[in-house]
Amino acid sequence: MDLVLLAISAIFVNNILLAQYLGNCPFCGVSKKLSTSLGMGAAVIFVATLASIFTWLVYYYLLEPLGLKYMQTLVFILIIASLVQFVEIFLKKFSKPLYNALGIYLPLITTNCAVMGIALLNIKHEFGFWEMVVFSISSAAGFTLAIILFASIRERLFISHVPSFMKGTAIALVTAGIMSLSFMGFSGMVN
Amino acid sequence: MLTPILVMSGVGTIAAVGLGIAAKVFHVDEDPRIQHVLDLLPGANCGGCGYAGCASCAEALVDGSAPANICVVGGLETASEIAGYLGLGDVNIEPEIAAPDCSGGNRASKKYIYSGFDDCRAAMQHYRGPVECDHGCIGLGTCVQACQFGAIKMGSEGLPIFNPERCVGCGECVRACPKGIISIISEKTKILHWNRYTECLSPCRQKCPAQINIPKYIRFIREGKYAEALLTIKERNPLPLVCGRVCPEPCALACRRSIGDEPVAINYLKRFVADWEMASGKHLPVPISHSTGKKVAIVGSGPGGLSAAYFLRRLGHEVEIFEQKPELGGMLRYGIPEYRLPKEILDWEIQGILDLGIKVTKNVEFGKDFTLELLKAEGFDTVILAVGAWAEHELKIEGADLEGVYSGINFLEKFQEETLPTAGKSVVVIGGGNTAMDAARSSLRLGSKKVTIVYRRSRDEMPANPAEIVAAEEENIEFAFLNAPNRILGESGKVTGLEVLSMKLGEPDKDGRRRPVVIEGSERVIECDTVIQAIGQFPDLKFNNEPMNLALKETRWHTIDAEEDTLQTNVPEVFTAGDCFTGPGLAVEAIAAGRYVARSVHYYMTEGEIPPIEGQQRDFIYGSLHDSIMGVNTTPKIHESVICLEDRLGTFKEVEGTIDEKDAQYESKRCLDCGVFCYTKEPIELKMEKAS
Amino acid sequence: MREIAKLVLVLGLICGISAGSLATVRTRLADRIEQQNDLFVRGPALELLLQQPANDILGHKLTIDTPEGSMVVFYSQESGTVCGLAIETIGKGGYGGDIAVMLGVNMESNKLLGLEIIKHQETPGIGSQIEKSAFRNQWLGLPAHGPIQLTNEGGTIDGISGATYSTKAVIQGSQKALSAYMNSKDQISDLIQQSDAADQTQLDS
Amino acid sequence: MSRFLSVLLHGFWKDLPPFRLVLGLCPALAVTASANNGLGMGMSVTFVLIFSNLVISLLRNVIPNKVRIASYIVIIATLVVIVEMILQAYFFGLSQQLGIYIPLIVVNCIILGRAEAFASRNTPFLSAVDGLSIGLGFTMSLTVVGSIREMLGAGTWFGMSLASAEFEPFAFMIKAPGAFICLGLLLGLMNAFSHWRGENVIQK
Repeated sequence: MDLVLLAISAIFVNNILLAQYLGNCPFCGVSKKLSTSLGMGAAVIFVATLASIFTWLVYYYLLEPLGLKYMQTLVFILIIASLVQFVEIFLKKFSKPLYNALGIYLPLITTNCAVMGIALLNIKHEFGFWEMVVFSISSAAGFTLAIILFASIRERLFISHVPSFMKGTAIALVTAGIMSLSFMGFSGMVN
Repeated sequence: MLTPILVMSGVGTIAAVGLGIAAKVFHVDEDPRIQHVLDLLPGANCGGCGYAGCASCAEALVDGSAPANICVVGGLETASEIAGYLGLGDVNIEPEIAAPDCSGGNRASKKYIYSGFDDCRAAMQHYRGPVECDHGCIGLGTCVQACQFGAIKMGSEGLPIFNPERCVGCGECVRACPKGIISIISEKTKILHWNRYTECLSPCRQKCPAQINIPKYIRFIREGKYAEALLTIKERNPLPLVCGRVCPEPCALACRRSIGDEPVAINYLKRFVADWEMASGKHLPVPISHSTGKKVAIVGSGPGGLSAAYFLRRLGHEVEIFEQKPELGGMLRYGIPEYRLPKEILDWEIQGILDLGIKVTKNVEFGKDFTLELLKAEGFDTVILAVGAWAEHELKIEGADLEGVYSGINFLEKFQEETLPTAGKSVVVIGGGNTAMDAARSSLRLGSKKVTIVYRRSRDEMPANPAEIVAAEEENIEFAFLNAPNRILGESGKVTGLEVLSMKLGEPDKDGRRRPVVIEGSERVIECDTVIQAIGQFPDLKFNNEPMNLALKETRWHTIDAEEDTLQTNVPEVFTAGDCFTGPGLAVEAIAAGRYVARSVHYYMTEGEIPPIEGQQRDFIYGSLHDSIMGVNTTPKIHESVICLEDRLGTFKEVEGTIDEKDAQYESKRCLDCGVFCYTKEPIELKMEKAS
Repeated sequence: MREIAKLVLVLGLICGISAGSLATVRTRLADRIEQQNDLFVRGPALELLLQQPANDILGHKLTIDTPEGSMVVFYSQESGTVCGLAIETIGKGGYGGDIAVMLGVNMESNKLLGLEIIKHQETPGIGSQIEKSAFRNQWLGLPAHGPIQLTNEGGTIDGISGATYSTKAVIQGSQKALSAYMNSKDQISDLIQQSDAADQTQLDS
Repeated sequence: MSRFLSVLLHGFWKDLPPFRLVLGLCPALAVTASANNGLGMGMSVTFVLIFSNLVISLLRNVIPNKVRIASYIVIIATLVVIVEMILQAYFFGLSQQLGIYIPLIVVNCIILGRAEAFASRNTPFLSAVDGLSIGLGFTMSLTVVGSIREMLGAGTWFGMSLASAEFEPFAFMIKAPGAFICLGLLLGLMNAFSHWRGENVIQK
């Protein structure tokens, strides 16, 4: 399959957040300010790509030959968790502001189902190496796109007239629903 | 079976080794407390604190640039855990809640009519010309939208109403409000706050030395919320019972209603709520901050000392008062006679202050029984000198040493201590101040038949409270204006008369006061058996010399020299307040100074330096040319009940009574609820007529 | 260094224990999972192709080796004779990935019994039309020697418009199954006899 | 005893996931297309929660801080894979429906969140109770969301047909936008209810 089409499909048509429901906790949590959501998006692209490469290699060169496919979940999450912790240590040393801004969301990337989801989808779709790389980057980019768009909406939402009981996450979810609806419009784009 | 175990262990081992090495290689020296504080924070990463995330907030907490209560999600529990961990004690932990600064309502038009020349430039130059309010609430409820906690509602008058139980003090509404009329305040900031030019300050509030929010407490009275009204007063003035009786009401002079009507009887209302509290028999509880562990010694227990003690105690400090006399109260007790301020009322009020946990040591004299060194050795961090102005000027005239010659304070004090056998049949009081009035009116009550006040200027120049002069006149005290004492006549060591010289007013001096000039050859004798000199007081600072050698700077008026903006003396840990700094003044001024020095001392002890008050309001803010109030019907002011003349003489019964609730309601409705530039046009329906 | 050693020890130990327990559970459940998988994924297709209850057929499972990898073959028996075969293959190159298909062959008449789609990830409404019977019925009765081709390539199968990738993958898969059948007919017969003999001995003993 | 009760009950209202603890949104959105799926997912999560809390609480003093998250997550992952196998062996249909979301229970923030917030600080017994409470609360929520979406989106409930043939289901409800909007509105309703009860809810 064409790599460009794969990328477009992953970013728009099958947006990991709005169509596959993955990565919603950080989506609601970090998307209050545009600046933090940018940082989160960048971190997710970085971690997801790295994690995908590692997990893909481990799956095809270690687990499959040894007949240990059923250990996939266990190994993948261990790799992702270690990777995230590594990124955390690294950021703390070299980019204190980014570390401070992402705060406790760094460990939360571990539990960001988007990262794990991308790794699992790579295997499920039986991608080759380059397909896997493109798919990972573009899926994470789709996440970043959605979270940035959403943060921009929420910054405006913050001062708009919302019934008090709908404030916060409630209206955020409804807004996400509408965004998801509009992303459905992309579904005819790639075929 | 073995393969999976080996594979997994291998992956785990590689991960662990990698992490371990990374942790070593990329090791950052970090305060281990940051991680701990981060664990204590709830981790919502909401940004409500103003930092980018919980991690940066934790860092700020550890390096001390953020207060322990910064986290808006964690609430008090988290705050005290953090404070406890960082060893801050419980400093700074106090709920902060939002409060509006505009009372809104049916406001007067914001421009006022200038009735001078029909010329814009003239109007602009006169005061500040037509002015538009830049404070007022626009009323579209952006703050309601901004509040994530549902703590703000829009009231029927188009003003936000705050629910303190829901407010967490996150400050979103403050940031949302384009007019800056919402502030986040805690009890502590209420005490530490002083009026600023940027605030919307009603005229009365600007004039009150203690800066009591007068429209606010009158509003509470109107609504029947007497406890809230009293607590509003007590944010600024711990002695409402006293002030309700003796304060000459500088605020009423500024009352905007007085432009077209009689001013609101502000002090009667204050006295009403103060007496309401006393009648309830219980002191209303006032919030006290957590203990800071700092100790303050206060020398002197007059209004200044008591007020400083009260506010410092509420700020969480440990306070001890040292008093030279056997009872507390200073001039309030020994200078103000019973008929103006009954001693049992004073006792009750002082007890309320002491019940907050203030220690008292009586009958000790500064410089003799205890010294600054001793106080420091006992662990006091600061000392406040609030010793008042007890030394008296004396006339250097012939016969001043005769029996029957008293000084004013000495006379009142002796009477209070019940060491004065009797006043004479006929008494002459020299001087025109409040002390002279008090001495004269007290003599009358002690049985004197004839009392004369000798004053060398005219009635208009008398510095005594106008109300006092009127009361003295009512009580048939004779006034000998434009008379200067020349010598005191005596026989066998006892006073028989006072020789006076007539005066006339000459050219005004540079202060604008017309100096009296002696009319030569106008001597006459006023027969009397007692002469009371009440011609002025100054602080008694003998402790400054031997044996302590404090080396406090003094001014040429023998008052303590201190920084005007901080009340700190040249000895850094010694502060001063009240008459000993300003010279003799009003009780309410001493009370204000008590709070002012409390602010300085608080910052000095907790932060090491005293921040200046930005834009501190010192002069009256002229709203606009204001020569009429439109749309307001005139209504007569309420008058206090006054006991009849027969009852006054020969007894020390309190002259003025409290107004009743109905009158308080009536009077409170006369308040126009002013801001700087606005007032409420015919604001409050007078449902309750005075007659009914 | 001690610290790192501790990290390694704890994490390695936890991983080892986890893997051990997983492997244990896995060995306990592997057969049942396989059975369930056959029952739910292949069962319905088998019933349709071979017209017998799935539980009867699932026991008749063979694995044959072909040049293109191993394939799973099921067979049905009627009074001792083999009448139908179901061959499962993977069709490469579908739009959403590979498509698993199952082809039924009547061994006696050498005609196709039909085609079933086992697993696919095609776009709903477009590629997923390969599931429709109108499309699949085109395989019914075709001769077993093939070849299976699209009409525009000279064959008999009408493609689905707009779902070229999906159609091609299905055709590729079924063609693979057919060639496997043609090439390994004998191997299959041998295997069936062997397994029958094994069943017989099991019954006897 | 009162502590036990409060731990047992807090998952049903005070810390009801995903509404009160805004955690675990992905499964709440993804698998709630039908009530059955919601129930199945909830039960699986409950199982994992109870045992992960128990094990982590037992090991809480042994695991060094640097590999804390990694160790927790390995434990959780093991439990999840076990659940996955059990589902495949005994509830095959359900396991196919839940698909990729079963391995993703590993990264369900509720589980790691409870491990961090509760199990790493409490005794094994209380931790297990906490897992049970939160898990059942989660199951409840998921079943409710699933029921609503299934009824509106397909006209059925647990597969039983409820509506007459004329009913044209809102297919939108079982798609992604419907999931978001349904959850958002439910959250709003919960907030309205707690406001009405006078609770001070802070939604992170």
